[in-house]
Amino acid sequence: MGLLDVKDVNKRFGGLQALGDVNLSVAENSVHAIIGPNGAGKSTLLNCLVGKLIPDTGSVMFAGRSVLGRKPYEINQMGISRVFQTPEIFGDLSVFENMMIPLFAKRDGAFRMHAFEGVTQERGLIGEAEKMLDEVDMLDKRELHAGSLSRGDKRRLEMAMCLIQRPKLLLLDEPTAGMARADTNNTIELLKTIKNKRDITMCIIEHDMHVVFSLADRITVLAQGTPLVEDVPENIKGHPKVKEAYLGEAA
Amino acid sequence: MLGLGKKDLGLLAAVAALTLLAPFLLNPFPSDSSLAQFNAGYPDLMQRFVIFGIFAIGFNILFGLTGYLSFGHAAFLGVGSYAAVWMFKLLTMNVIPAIILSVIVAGLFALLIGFISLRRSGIYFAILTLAFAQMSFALAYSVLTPITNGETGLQIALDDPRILGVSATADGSIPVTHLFGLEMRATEILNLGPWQFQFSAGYYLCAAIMLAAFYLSIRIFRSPFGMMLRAVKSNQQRLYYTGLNARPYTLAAFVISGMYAGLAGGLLASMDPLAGAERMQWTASGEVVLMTILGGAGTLIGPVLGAGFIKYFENIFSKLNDNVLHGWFAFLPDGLENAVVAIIHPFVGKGWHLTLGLMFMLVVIFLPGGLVEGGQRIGRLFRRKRGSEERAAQQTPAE
Amino acid sequence: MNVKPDFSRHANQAETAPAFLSVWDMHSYYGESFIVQGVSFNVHEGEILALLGRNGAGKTTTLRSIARLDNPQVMKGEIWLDHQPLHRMKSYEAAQAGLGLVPEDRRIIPGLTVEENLQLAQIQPPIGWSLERLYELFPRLGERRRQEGVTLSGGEQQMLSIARALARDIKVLLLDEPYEGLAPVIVDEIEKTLRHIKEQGMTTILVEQNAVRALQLADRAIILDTGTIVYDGSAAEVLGDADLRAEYLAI
Amino acid sequence: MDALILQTLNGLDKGSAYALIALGLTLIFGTLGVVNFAHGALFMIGAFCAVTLQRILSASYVTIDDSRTDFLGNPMEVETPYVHAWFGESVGAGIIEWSVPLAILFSIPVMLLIGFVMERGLIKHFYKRPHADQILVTFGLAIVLQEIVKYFYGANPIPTPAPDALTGSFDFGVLLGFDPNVIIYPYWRLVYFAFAALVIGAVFSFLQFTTFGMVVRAGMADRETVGLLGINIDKRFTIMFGIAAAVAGLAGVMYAPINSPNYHMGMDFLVLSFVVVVVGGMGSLPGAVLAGFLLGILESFASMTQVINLIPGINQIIIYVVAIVVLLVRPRGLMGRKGVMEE
Amino acid sequence: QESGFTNAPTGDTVTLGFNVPQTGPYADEGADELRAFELAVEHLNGGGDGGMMQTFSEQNLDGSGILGKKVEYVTGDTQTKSDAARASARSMIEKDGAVMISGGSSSGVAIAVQGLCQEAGVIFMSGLTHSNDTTGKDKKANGFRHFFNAYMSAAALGPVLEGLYGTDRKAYHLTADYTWGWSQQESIQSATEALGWETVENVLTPLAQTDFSSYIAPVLQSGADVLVLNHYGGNMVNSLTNAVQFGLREAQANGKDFQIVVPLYSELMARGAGENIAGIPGSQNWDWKIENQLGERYKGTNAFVQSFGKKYGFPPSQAAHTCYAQTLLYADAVTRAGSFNPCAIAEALEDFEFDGLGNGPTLYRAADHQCFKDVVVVRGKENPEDEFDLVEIVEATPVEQVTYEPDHPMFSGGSLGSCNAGA
Ligand SMILES: Nc1ncnc2c1ncn2[C@@H]1O[C@H](COP(=O)(O)OP(=O)(O)OP(=O)(O)O)[C@@H](O)[C@H]1O
Ligand SMILES: Nc1ncnc2c1ncn2[C@@H]1O[C@H](COP(=O)(O)OP(=O)(O)OP(=O)(O)O)[C@@H](O)[C@H]1O
Ligand SMILES: CC(C)C[C@H](N)C(=O)O
Ligand SMILES: [Mg+2]
Ligand SMILES: [Mg+2]
Repeated sequence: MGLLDVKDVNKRFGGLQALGDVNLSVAENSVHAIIGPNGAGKSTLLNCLVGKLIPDTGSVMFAGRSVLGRKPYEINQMGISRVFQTPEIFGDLSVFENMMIPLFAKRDGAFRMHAFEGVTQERGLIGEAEKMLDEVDMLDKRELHAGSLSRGDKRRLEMAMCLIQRPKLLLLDEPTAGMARADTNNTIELLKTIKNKRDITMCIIEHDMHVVFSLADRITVLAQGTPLVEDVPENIKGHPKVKEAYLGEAA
Repeated sequence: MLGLGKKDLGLLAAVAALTLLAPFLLNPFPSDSSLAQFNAGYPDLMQRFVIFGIFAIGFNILFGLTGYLSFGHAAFLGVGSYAAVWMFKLLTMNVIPAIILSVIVAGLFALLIGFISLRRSGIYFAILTLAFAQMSFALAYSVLTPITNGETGLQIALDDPRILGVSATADGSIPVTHLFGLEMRATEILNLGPWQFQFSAGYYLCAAIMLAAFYLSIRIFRSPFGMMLRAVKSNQQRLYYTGLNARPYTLAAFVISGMYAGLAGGLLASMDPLAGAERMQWTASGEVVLMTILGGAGTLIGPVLGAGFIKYFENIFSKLNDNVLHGWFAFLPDGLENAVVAIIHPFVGKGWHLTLGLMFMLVVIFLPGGLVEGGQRIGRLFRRKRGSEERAAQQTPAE
Repeated sequence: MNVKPDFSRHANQAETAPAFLSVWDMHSYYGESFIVQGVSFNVHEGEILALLGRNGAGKTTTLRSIARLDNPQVMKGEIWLDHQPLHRMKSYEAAQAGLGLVPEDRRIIPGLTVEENLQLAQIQPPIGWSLERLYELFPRLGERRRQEGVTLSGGEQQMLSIARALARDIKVLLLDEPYEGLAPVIVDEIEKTLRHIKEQGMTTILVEQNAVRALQLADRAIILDTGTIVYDGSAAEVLGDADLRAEYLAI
Repeated sequence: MDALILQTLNGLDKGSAYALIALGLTLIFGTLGVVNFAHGALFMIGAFCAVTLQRILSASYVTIDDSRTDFLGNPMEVETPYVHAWFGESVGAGIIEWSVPLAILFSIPVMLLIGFVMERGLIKHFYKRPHADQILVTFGLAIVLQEIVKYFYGANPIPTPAPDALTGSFDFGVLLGFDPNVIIYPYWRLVYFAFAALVIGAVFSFLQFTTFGMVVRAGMADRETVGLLGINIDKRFTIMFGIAAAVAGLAGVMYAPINSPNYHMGMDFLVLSFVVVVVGGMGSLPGAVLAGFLLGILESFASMTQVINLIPGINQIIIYVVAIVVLLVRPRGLMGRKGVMEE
Repeated sequence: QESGFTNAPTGDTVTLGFNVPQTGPYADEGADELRAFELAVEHLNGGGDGGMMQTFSEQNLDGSGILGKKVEYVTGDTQTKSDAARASARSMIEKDGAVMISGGSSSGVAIAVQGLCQEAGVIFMSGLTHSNDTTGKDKKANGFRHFFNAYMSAAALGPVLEGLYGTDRKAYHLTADYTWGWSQQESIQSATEALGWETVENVLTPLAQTDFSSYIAPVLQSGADVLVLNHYGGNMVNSLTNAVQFGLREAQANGKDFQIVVPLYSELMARGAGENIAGIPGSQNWDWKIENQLGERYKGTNAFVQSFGKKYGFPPSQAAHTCYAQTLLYADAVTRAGSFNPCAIAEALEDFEFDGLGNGPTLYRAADHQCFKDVVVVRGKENPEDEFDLVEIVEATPVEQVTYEPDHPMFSGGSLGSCNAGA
């Protein structure tokens, strides 16, 4: 029994079987990578985990509780945070405010009226937000409009927003896509330290094999909606089927 | 102080000063001069300025922060008015219970409509609110006449039961609204040379309440709640995946702004105890939308400015007739006088709508951020003049 | 009017062939902040130019300026494509003049199917590759031709975006991070495609975070840093010079 | 039974007016994404095209008739239309009588021109602005247009009858085997229905069978990218706006004999037409037409005495009740597309 | 100098407030009212030819203003909304110091403004308001109505309808769903039922309705042979136009010619309805042709038409007439009372009998502040001679026939209260 157990999940879009009998178990405090060709169903699987999509059949258990049928915010409150493939941030708010919102969500739950206190009075939370911004090297952009950040920075911001919630399970959908190589390396380091420092489980989708092989404890290869193989990284690298379907010359 | 930052405190102080001094500021012209027509410092209009200011401030909490455009907000103002007048009819002419009841009733009504309408967003939400308000209006005008007195509007009559008061005064008149004995229509007149200034009890009550409402709205804007509302506007998707439920936030904002509207309605009735069904018509809902955008949606002071602007046109420009025009231009030779009057004629009096329409267009074309932006531009102009020139030259590229 | 200006003042140019695309002293800004500050470079016909730099360096801004999009605004500078003054054109005129941009966020048009997205590109002449030929290049798109474009997986969208640019008869192809989010095999394939179209004489500017891959493909490289060019020279040189790479690309 | 048939007929006719107005509105609102509060004004201007043509055709010269006196006791000034003088009394009267159908031709170029000018001069700058700004500017424009018309034509309705040949009514009941006089329907309303069907069909085919529609939809969703594909979207938006204005105008011209035009008839229809468009679903032309007919028919049924006696006041609110129910059951109206104006 | 009441005029001028609809559907009516007010002021101040001042039975007005004070006036826009009308009236009282408010073009507005004037302590001389309530359950001591009302319309129309269409008729009513509509319908129903007519159906139509086809279509099948349109303004123009479109005017029912009745007429409506109005009976407060056609009894009419027509180029409407008359009546009452004090004026107007204002001998009844005078029954003209000649006078129903007791059930419920002079 892992922290996350996906059993026999199926999802169809019209005539397309996007997910077929997916079984997946993510062990606590591990980094589990999901790789696979474009259109394999990776993002769809993630969508089923966070309540954006409801699978046609199958079950998804998180820490012993089913997530199916729950609203996205309930699932997040259970301890799952997600970084999207195309950055989802609060574009009209400042970088700093973007960091405060997940903090409030963490502290106050899904809804709480704080209509009279000022945001600026929340000293403790502000400190936390600034610390996190510093960690992702964005403290100098604190007051910028998040919408006007460059794409790499938006990604980083989104990741910081998820991390600051200290989720039990962090879902990352191509977190380093479009990031400069140097920053990709920094991100790898960041995720590594976080993993070591905190008790956190990660599920990561990436096409950048450098990232995958530096971080993952286990890798599931998904192709056409079904898991092809699941194994430790070393074995995946050499796997002929994976090479053919996915890795090409990169391996 | 007051839990506000320096800038907000300054704004609040400025607004307080302006409202307190309004009787002077709005009456800049001597009362016998030909420009006296432009004076707006009489109780009815001053009350309207601040009451519609309250209405617009409340609307802005919903629209400015969450971006949910309600096209039926006048319904809450309407039910607030009805509630207040019924309070006058049944309980007492004291305005306090009436105002309290109007806020509560409007809040409940908003809770009901908001709960249903907020299931949709964007234009679908706007049309849902519009539909509810139009329904309220149509019913108030016809089948609900026993409650609303239909077309005429709910009025106070000589035979009202009024439990904590008299049905009629000793001399057979209808009693007037008051605040613990202070009559709302009581007005002190100060004559200073040719100038005349009116200090109305009703106005100062409204102004005080408006300041409180404004203060509250600043607090909401600066609070975590306000930030959540802006987040709703920015990206609801992200909000949900961050573990927050947008629905109660928007519903709370909706109810709060409905209560502001109810407060405005209650005050309108307290100043002039009549509640007309037209208060709930879509044009009235549209008006508060226009006030907010015209002033600057999402800004603190904008909606108040917008409210003042529209009410000024409605009340001052509609009263300029040819007779007045001839009065102004009497100094010109006859032919010229007639020509000038003929040119201005279509824009005033019965043409006041034309001027209002043109003003809407000019403001939104040239001041995309509303009147507030106009103010900022003027402010910047002054600052730039003072500031060193080379910096200005460096900053904005010339095109 | 369509006479190429004399750019010989521009220093680091060993004019062998006449430049096909010339950018001269271009300054672009968003709102009040200047992003591109005096960029000049030439691209020769049939050449692949790699445009590199860290996140936020101004790569996207440069490409968007060349494509004459409304935002950023170009304050001064000249852009010439094959003797045509792009800097005097609107974006649709530039496109008619032979410019093709694959934007960084792919920009698949919502509400249109895959095929409609492609057809849209062929409404205004000059028309480039036929749909059959494009489906041959990207079979995945052929399979999904009736699906709404925006529901494609990330990688599929990237293919569609490239295909859409090729569906027009363009003289220069601007690619903003085309590999982002693509499976390694697909990256290989796209690289092959780019080689293929280069052989047919296409001139290309390639913005890419995967600098090594880009440099392997490119003839020349330009490195941007905070809106100015810090390197302009052969791609092989950067690839071979570890110091240079470390200094500007941190790899 | 006969009552139901009659009200269905009625509803179809009412619905065709709603559908026609909503069609023009949805071209601008659902397709170009501009909240055009001036759409009602375009409808009104269309109706006044008919009034204007009628006035032009009956332009008269004045002669003094000493044998009669006017209300002040002065000799009477008699006006004779030029067309009477030129073509003889009966032909002249005939021309004036046919001014509404003639106005269809007259109004098309006028409305196209108004649409083009409006789009180029004003709306163009508002595509990227928030909907709220669009509301403000088009509402301002609507007021201005309305006041201009009021300045020249007054506030009172102006009778603009249909040609005599098309007045009177047709007895459907007899056709269906009912007694005479049970189901009768005015000719002009039948003409209106046919005309609406024609215009709706024409607009559909134009948008469906040409690529124009796809381009405009695409341009609405993402102007920038469409520009990158070499398409001058601005030009197409202008054309689209012109078409929408012409459709609104035609709806107005044809409506003039049904209800005498007055300057605020546009505002009277404005809210209703927005409701129709939204109930139909944003961005859907068939939705707008369907919703127009649906609301027309339900409104007719709700005005039957049997229904009113059952639920007092239902005729006052039926449109809104239907709107609420539809929007709660179907999140994007009857046939709305996802993502269009949902934020 | 007078004092002790609201806006006691201090200088050598006195200000009157004319509150009319300047925007909205009744804007043209409001414009005509305003013309009449301006003309009245001109006459009061000694300008022009004096109009009805010369024919007025009281000869107190001499062109020197009112009580020697020059008359000035302010105008405002009621927008035909009670709210806006009250705001406009309040500004006239608070800002401009008006001692009297007049105008209005709808009963709802009139009642609302009347209530305000009562509270503020100024006189309200209502303009166009036809609902029974204005001087019925909503009557006020400070308010006065010269215009006739729904009951009077019905009482006058009854015998005429009997003469035209007999006693065996089945009537179908369409009624505007608001105060005035109900009041009109109730009155006409009771008057026609008294003749022996049967009321088949009464359908309430929404005020905002523009297309009445779905209300008109079922009329013929209902077995009715008369359609009564209790509509006014745009509603009436549209419902009548629709009725004619549906062929009701040519139709036969129960072996008789089908008939349409519009109880309350106005010249502007007739113009809006065009040829559709031909032959359709209704009632008016006054008509500009009445003195020419029915003689001396209605003197004043021609004098007014002359001075109005000379100034503006067309004959006055009944709206203009009633507003002009109200202004003169007010001025005269002030002069007789010797004071601008509303209570003194009210006293001067109560049970005041006068003549020469175009309606024949008239009484301002003290009990409810309603004027009692003849009612003009008209019908749409078949072949109008010119654009102003839209209606023909059928008869002038004598005042006795339309007078009712102050406690008539249709008018009961309210009380005048006592006059309020304000501050
Ligand atoms: N809403 C939808 N409707 C129809 N088809 C869909 C929908 N969402 C996804 N699909 C299809 O399902 C398949 C899986 O998509 P998904 O986004 O999960 O792929 P992915 O593995 O994340 O790919 P990539 O690595 O390119 O992001 C794709 O072929 C896609 O076209
Ligand atoms: N719409 C905008 N408004 C204001 N500033 C912007 C806007 N878009 C980008 N910027 C700013 O311009 C700078 C350059 O951005 P640009 O997108 O050109 O970078 P880039 O080199 O493409 O980076 P990346 O690799 O992250 O895509 C960044 O600092 C960014 O914050
Ligand atoms: C203007 C009036 C004569 C009629 C109007 N509808 C009323 O309420 O009285
Ligand atoms: Mg994906
Ligand atoms: Mg970029």
